[in-house]
Amino acid sequence: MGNKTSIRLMQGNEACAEGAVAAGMRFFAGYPITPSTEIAEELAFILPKVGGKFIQMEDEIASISAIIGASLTGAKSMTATSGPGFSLKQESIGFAAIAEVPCVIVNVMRVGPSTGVPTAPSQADVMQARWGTHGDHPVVVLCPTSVAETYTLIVEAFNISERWRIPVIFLMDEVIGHMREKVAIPDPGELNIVNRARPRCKPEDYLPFDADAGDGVVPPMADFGTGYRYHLTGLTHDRTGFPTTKRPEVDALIRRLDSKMDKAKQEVTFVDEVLTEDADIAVFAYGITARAGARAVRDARASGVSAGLLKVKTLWPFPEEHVERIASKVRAIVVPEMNMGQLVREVERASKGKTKVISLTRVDAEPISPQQILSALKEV
Amino acid sequence: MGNKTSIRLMQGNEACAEGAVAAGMRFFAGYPITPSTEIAEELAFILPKVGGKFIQMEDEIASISAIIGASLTGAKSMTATSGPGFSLKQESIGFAAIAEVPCVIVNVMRVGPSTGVPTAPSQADVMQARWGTHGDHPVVVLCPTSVAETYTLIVEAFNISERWRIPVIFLMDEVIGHMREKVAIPDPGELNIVNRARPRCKPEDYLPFDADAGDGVVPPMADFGTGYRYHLTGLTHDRTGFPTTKRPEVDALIRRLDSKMDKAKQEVTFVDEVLTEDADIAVFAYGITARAGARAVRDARASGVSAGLLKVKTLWPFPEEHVERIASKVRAIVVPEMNMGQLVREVERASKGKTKVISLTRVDAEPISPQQILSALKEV
Amino acid sequence: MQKSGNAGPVVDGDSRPVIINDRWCKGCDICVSFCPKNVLERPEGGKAQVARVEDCTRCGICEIMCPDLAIQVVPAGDRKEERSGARGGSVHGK
Amino acid sequence: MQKSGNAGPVVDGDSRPVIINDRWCKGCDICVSFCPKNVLERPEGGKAQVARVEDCTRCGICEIMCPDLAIQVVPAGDRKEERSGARGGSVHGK
Amino acid sequence: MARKPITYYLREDKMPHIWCEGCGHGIVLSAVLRAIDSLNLDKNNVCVVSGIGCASRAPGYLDFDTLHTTHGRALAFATGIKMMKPNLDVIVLAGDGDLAAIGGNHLIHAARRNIDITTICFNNSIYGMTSGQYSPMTPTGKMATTAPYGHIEEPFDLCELVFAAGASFVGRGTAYHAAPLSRLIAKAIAQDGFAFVEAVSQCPTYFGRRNKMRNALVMLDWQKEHAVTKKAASRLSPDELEDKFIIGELGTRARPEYTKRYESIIEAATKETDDDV
Amino acid sequence: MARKPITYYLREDKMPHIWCEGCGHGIVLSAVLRAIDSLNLDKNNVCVVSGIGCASRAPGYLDFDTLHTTHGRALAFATGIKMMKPNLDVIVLAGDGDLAAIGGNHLIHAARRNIDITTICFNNSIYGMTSGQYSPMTPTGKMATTAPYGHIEEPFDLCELVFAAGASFVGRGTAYHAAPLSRLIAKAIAQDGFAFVEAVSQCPTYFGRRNKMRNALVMLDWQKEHAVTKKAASRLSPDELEDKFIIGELGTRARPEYTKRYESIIEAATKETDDDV
Amino acid sequence: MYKEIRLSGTGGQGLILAGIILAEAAGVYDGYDVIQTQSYGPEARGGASRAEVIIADDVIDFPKVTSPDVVLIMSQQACDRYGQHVKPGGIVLVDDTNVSSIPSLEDACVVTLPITEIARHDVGRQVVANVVALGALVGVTGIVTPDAMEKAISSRVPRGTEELNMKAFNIGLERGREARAKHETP
Amino acid sequence: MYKEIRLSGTGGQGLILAGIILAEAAGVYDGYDVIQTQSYGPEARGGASRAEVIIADDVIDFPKVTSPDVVLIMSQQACDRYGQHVKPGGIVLVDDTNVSSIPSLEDACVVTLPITEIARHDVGRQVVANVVALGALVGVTGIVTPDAMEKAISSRVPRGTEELNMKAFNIGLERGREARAKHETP
Ligand SMILES: Cc1ncc(C[n+]2csc(CCOP(=O)(O)OP(=O)(O)O)c2C)c(N)n1
Ligand SMILES: Cc1ncc(C[n+]2csc(CCOP(=O)(O)OP(=O)(O)O)c2C)c(N)n1
Ligand code: SF4
Ligand code: SF4
Ligand code: SF4
Ligand code: SF4
Ligand code: SF4
Ligand code: SF4
Ligand SMILES: [Mg+2]
Ligand SMILES: [Mg+2]
Repeated sequence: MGNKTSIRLMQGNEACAEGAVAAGMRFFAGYPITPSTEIAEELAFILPKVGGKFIQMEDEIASISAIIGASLTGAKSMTATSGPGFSLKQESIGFAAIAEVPCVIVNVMRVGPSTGVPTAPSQADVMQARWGTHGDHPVVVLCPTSVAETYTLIVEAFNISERWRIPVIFLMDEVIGHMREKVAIPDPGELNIVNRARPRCKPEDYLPFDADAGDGVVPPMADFGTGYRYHLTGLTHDRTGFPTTKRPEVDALIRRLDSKMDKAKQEVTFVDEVLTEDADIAVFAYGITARAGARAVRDARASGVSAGLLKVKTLWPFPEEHVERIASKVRAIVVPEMNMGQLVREVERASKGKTKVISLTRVDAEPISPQQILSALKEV
Repeated sequence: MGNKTSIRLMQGNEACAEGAVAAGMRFFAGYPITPSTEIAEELAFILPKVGGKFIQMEDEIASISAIIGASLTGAKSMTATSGPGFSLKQESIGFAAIAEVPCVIVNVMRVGPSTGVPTAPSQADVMQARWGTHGDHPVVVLCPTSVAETYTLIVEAFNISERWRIPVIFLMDEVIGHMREKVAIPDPGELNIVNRARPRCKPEDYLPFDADAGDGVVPPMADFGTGYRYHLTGLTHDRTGFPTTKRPEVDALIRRLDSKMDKAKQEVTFVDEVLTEDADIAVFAYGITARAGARAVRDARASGVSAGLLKVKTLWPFPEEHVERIASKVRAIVVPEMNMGQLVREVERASKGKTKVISLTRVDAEPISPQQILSALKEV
Repeated sequence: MQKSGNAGPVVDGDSRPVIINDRWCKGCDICVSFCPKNVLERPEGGKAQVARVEDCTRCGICEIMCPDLAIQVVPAGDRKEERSGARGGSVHGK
Repeated sequence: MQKSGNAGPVVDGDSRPVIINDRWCKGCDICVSFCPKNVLERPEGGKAQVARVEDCTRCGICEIMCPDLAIQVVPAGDRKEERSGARGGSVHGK
Repeated sequence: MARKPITYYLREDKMPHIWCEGCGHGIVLSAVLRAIDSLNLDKNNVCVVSGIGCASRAPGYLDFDTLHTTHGRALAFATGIKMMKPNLDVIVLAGDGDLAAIGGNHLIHAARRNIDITTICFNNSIYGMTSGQYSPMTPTGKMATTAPYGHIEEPFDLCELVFAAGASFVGRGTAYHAAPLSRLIAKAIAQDGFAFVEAVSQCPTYFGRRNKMRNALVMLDWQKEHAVTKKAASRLSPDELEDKFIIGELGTRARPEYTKRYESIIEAATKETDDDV
Repeated sequence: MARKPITYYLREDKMPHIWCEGCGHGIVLSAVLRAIDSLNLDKNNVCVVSGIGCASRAPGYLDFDTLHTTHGRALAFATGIKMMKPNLDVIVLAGDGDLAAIGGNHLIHAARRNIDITTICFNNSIYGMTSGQYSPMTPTGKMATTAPYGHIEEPFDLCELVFAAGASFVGRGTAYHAAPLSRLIAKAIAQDGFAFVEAVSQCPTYFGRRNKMRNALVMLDWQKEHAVTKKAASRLSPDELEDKFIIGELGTRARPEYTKRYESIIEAATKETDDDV
Repeated sequence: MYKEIRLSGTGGQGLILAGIILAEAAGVYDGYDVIQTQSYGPEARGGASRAEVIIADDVIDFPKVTSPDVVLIMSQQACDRYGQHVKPGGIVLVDDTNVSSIPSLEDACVVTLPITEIARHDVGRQVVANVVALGALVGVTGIVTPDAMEKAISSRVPRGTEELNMKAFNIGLERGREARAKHETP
Repeated sequence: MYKEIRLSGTGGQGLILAGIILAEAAGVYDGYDVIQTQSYGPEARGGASRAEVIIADDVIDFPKVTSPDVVLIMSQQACDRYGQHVKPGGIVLVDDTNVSSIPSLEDACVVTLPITEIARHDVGRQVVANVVALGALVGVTGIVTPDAMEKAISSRVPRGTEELNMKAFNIGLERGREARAKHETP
């Protein structure tokens, strides 16, 4: 703020905060943790300027709980954390999933497990982002590869969350979170902003979990305090929102929730294919690793290797169609990750034995280098 | 206790509690939650009889933290919970993983996400058991299929935990937890009990995280209060136990921890193959679902279908060799699960496109029936 | 979803001072035991019943003590006056 | 792992009343400012130094106030007696 | 008796409630509703939030915006609601386990912030929903499924704790003293700032039976015998007070309320922006 | 001066510590060690546990069995240790954020159980490790990175809170008053039961600079000016007391200690078993 | 043998304990394989209550009762819910103290006995109705040996109540045998 | 163009801010693509401090500096650590107020200037040494335009210190240019 030009040098965490505000986010509750803290600090400063509110809660569980509460009043809400805090938030993420409360949870990944290396980058929470809470549940996980993309992708995170009444996990790595790049700030009018569907019926006709009143998957959602007087619970519930343990109703609820992952898939899948048309070897990469991948692919081409890149920004739902299609035409897919090999498992699954899948791992608290990927590409 | 015969009718949760005590467990900290509560209740009663201690903590996070603390004094320790509590324990499970503190975490699965159906069975935490905490980390996950097996398998859980200095997750489903079956209680002398390796060196020579002083993977572990005066942290640490962020040391730690999953694999993999030699269609099942699978396989054979069963008791490390071997000789693998299809993803991955993998799901808070599996077997 | 209307009590203030909702009563005996005028009764295993209407002072104790929200004491006459009177009455009178 | 031995202070009680560990001192000036006898000094950007040994009363204030545990005040003569004296000395004497 | 019949505030189609015969939670709930009625609150403007437990099932029966959250976190959810709609009357209803065990931290922090949420703790000294384990409010020596040899911990004095944490209002009542309880709750709701009422309730099913109190009547009687007002207490000897607990308004203080204080931040922030221009 | 030089208790090869120039945590740590020394504790019998934060780095420098846990959970880990080795002297050292924010629940419950753990809160009124966000102990009006317009919450009175929760001993000291602080800590360790000392410390790097206190000396001076003993306080008018805080021993009570109480359970349980035979 | 038994009534009637005793008798003392399960859920508090036992010679794979051979019914609510679910040729034992509308089944044998009444008057304590019911059930079906039942009862009932329960069991057994005899000689 | 610049010194010298200003000048005002990164970790508190900037015409893929073209060194510790890491033909700018043992490099050009001294005496405030260094760096390398630097400085320094910083920058620029001239005309 304060800078009048629309091209700005921003830190990844700053872009995350400002992009969220641009998306309409007006409530943030958080608890400090490296390397995500700048998001909270920035929002403590800018939210009240736009009439929004910031609160630092007593812990991460309270933070996610507060944003779910705030979201129920109609406010777009967000929290941000890193590994240890993300682990603590898992129970309430499940609540948001079953009660279908839109909210965005940012996790700026650092080296784990436990306290690990708080200041160093990692990509070791990508499986946790999908499977961290108990029970079957839907969740969308996005992961930007640059500061500019952080700004626009966090807007998409809110759009998806509102559109599908689903918690969206926004995974960044410490490198993206802390580095500064140029961001061309879109004009507010330019941004596509999605807001949750609200009921158009009279309060007495409102069935808060009747998906048929919406698009068949997502029921319209009333704001607390507007006379709809409805009930929300983390128990399995029927269309009225009240608890049920009747088999068909439980089944219908869990399956409808799960179906969001499928139904939303196309709309929420952001994958850039770079030089993949004629590639005979592909790199599958995300986050900062995709940047190393891009350089490696360029360098590989320069030295005569026809490499291509799947730059994956939607980690979940996993873009298996992309992978399967590529798998059937390349000799190998190289999957560099700053972990012991997590999403490579999905790549293996999706490729169904059609190609060789090569896992490149790095867990020494430094990002994977273009050279590491390049040598793998040359070796295949 | 009190009953003199060695054949007893026991509830699954009771078998879990008594098996743990038979394994040498002497400290339990927990927080009540359906359907695991009987484990705590039983232990509140029997632990003090053998000089052990029970404490009900203020929440699940405190419970797992307390058992890690107790384990450091040399006591075999355990906590038990269900989905919501298991989600809360994730951060500290990561601590146990990186600090290599033996402990057993029981999760009696119920329907989720969130509060879900607290009293009904599910198997929807199997991915969470592996991926629930942030960062790369090792963990072994066992899952019994009967009450009698609960008693013996929980002993193995402690053995593995002590042998590998690793948190072991003991997953039960509500059906196993609450049903009663006959258990032939082994004589104390009959049980194979493993205790952690303790240092044999003098305190001044002790390097608490020097795996070379052990078997190259697992360093010997001193009890607090015995004069070794060492330091333990959740930060990445070197062989002395003190924090390090040096690349090679971070790398060595994370990779050594991860290698436990591989190194231990054979020793910790419990898979029963039932009628698989000549099978041309296989069922892959665990927990109560394996019981339905056994009946379905028997019925299928009776009606001329050559079915076999992989009765899987070690969910993680995933028994991929078993699956790959079976995959290359059957027409299909049917994977019934009381969730939206979780471990089937691993079956798909491990079968590398060599066979058809069929996911059977059930999420209406009732166990999968033999009939459901049988029809799938007949349909293939 | 069912929403309660904004109407006041639907019952006639004079005829039945105490109304017990049979469907909600779980038969705990609290009203029977707390009624200072011994107005109420409960058959073994059954629901509470108004046995001696004429003794009822509409003191309201049974209503506020019913754990199942199953009792409604209807104020007689001018409801406002009556209410404050009832409120003033001690619940510890028993 | 390095373990501290069980030996007492390794320094000679009489010759140097105040020992400053140069490697640990971060130069915060607290000792300089709190010494009631103005014994200590710190060059700009440097570590604390004992400048006027002869004025030191071994009161111990500098030791207990050093945030870097870098100072050791060595009791003179009969250590026990000295210590209790030192303990008795007020840290607020400044 | 309330101005409006209690059914006015109920989702009648959800009744009868799930609570056991004689459970004190129903009496407390009824007191809450009479308090709301006495303050003439607008139904559309009341939001009731709970955690998990028998007590926490209360909101499901109430015709307001109602939220049944995760175990122990009701106050954190409620904080988000209150922050973004400060005009709502936000009330938290939950059990002693929910608020004082797993939720203890949120309780003291909400009190410290002095956010205008009214919290009613349904204290039955036990975990009812999970069938009778000890809670942080179980008295020493009592039996519980996880205290088969008698409980060795001492319970919190919750009102003292919450007041020490910073609450604007704390008080204690019992199901037996239902009418004063209702007045106490009304005061708590009316208070601007964090207000806390410990409502001593009875769980005949899991606390009573295991502790030689065979039904609700016996337990109500116990409440009658053991609760004393501050005034009555001042006339008792320490020995006589030994097994008594004090009821009534136990602490009130005037402190700025959190969401109102937040307005000053918005003012400062927007002023700064204006200055920028 | 200690009987043994302070280095006797240090892992000298890990020094110098990571704390900033002038950080009060070092002064408090030194006071802790002098307290331990004054009690003549056996090094092999002391176990120091911490959470996460600058303060929580303390155990790494101490030549005992030491445990650096997760953020906020030190007391829960310590409880497990103390339960299984009741003879160990278990001491928790952690920051105000660790103990009073995320760890607040474990703090009040450890106090309630009255388990014999001594807890020293290094209170610098800020999150030092994460670079200066407000903590539950940040005074109203102060600046923090997450309170860029001035802090609007009020801090806990931690001693009052912990005593209300049930602790056997609570007291407060400051880095400035290092000698009495050390004596206070010695008393806390000697107390049988849960003992809590709030040690007011300074963070020149993140609290001082942002709040117009340019270095440690200025901050120590602030402590000197604002801390008063109970006795001194009794002579001050409420107005004069307004911005003061009280130091010294603030509460002591005799209550049965938890692990000792547990012995009675073991007795009852084994007796029952004997009866069975 | 492969027998499925369902015991149903309301919470507080002690049917879970009855199920455990039956299972223990069959499994531990008569040497069968056995599985006992029970209903959890909101019903567990006050409403309907249900315990199930499967008894077999051979290993029991799947623990759920699908079509019971024997059904005990101790309340009207349980009757409405479970009264019709019985295997053709099975036995339904109804406590007509609590059940007024007895199901009439084409393909099963319905035995009525005033079980609670018997407990109250013949044994002297209504609380032991569950054990009277067990006696009756064994008397009618012969599914386990009385000897095994007696051992199981004495190991599972609260200390000091062994005699009372033994009396309850034996009276129930007697009445059950009589009823069977009546049914067998029409 | 693809230039990697490393600014190194100790915490408190304002090198992160310097990196941000340099990156903003290059990226926002001179229109290059730019990435700025910095060291986190224990060093961030007191010890060594490091900021890095990559400036390029084309899109920058990977943000890590591997072999810097320009290295600024403001402390002895930084010198020991980073003094040898520079691209052949690169430039090392050393603040010899704080660095006593200047590295001698075969393949790079080492420029020494008493940067902190200049800040203290010529500008009048030691705190602006970072901006003096920026001026000198731009003077020596010409990597961005002075105009862009001035805009970036005034947008990033604390309000009220713009003039002081501008002075610092210009004095640094001047001294840097002189030094370059000296190097170019041997
Ligand atoms: C995270 C989590 N832990 C544990 C539980 C299990 N649980 C449900 S309610 C409850 C305690 C209820 O006690 P209280 O809050 O006192 O309410 P009451 O039932 O006594 O009214 C517990 C432990 C849960 N649902 N979630
Ligand atoms: C679960 C979790 N949340 C947040 C953090 C980040 N974190 C580390 S230390 C700290 C606060 C430190 O403050 P305090 O306890 O007061 O110690 P100080 O650094 O001030 O001594 C925080 C929030 C963490 N490590 N883990
Ligand atoms: S108090 Fe209510 S529930 Fe109890 S008997 Fe009377 S009407 Fe029925
Ligand atoms: S209103 Fe009073 S007198 Fe009438 S029935 Fe109720 S308690 Fe009895
Ligand atoms: S107090 Fe300690 S750290 Fe500070 S200047 Fe003196 S010796 Fe150095
Ligand atoms: S011991 Fe006392 S007099 Fe001597 S240097 Fe230290 S503070 Fe000064
Ligand atoms: S279990 Fe206890 S608290 Fe729960 S409804 Fe029953 S009586 Fe009430
Ligand atoms: S940041 Fe603050 S608390 Fe942390 S070491 Fe530095 S001065 Fe101490
Ligand atoms: Mg309770
Ligand atoms: Mg702090």
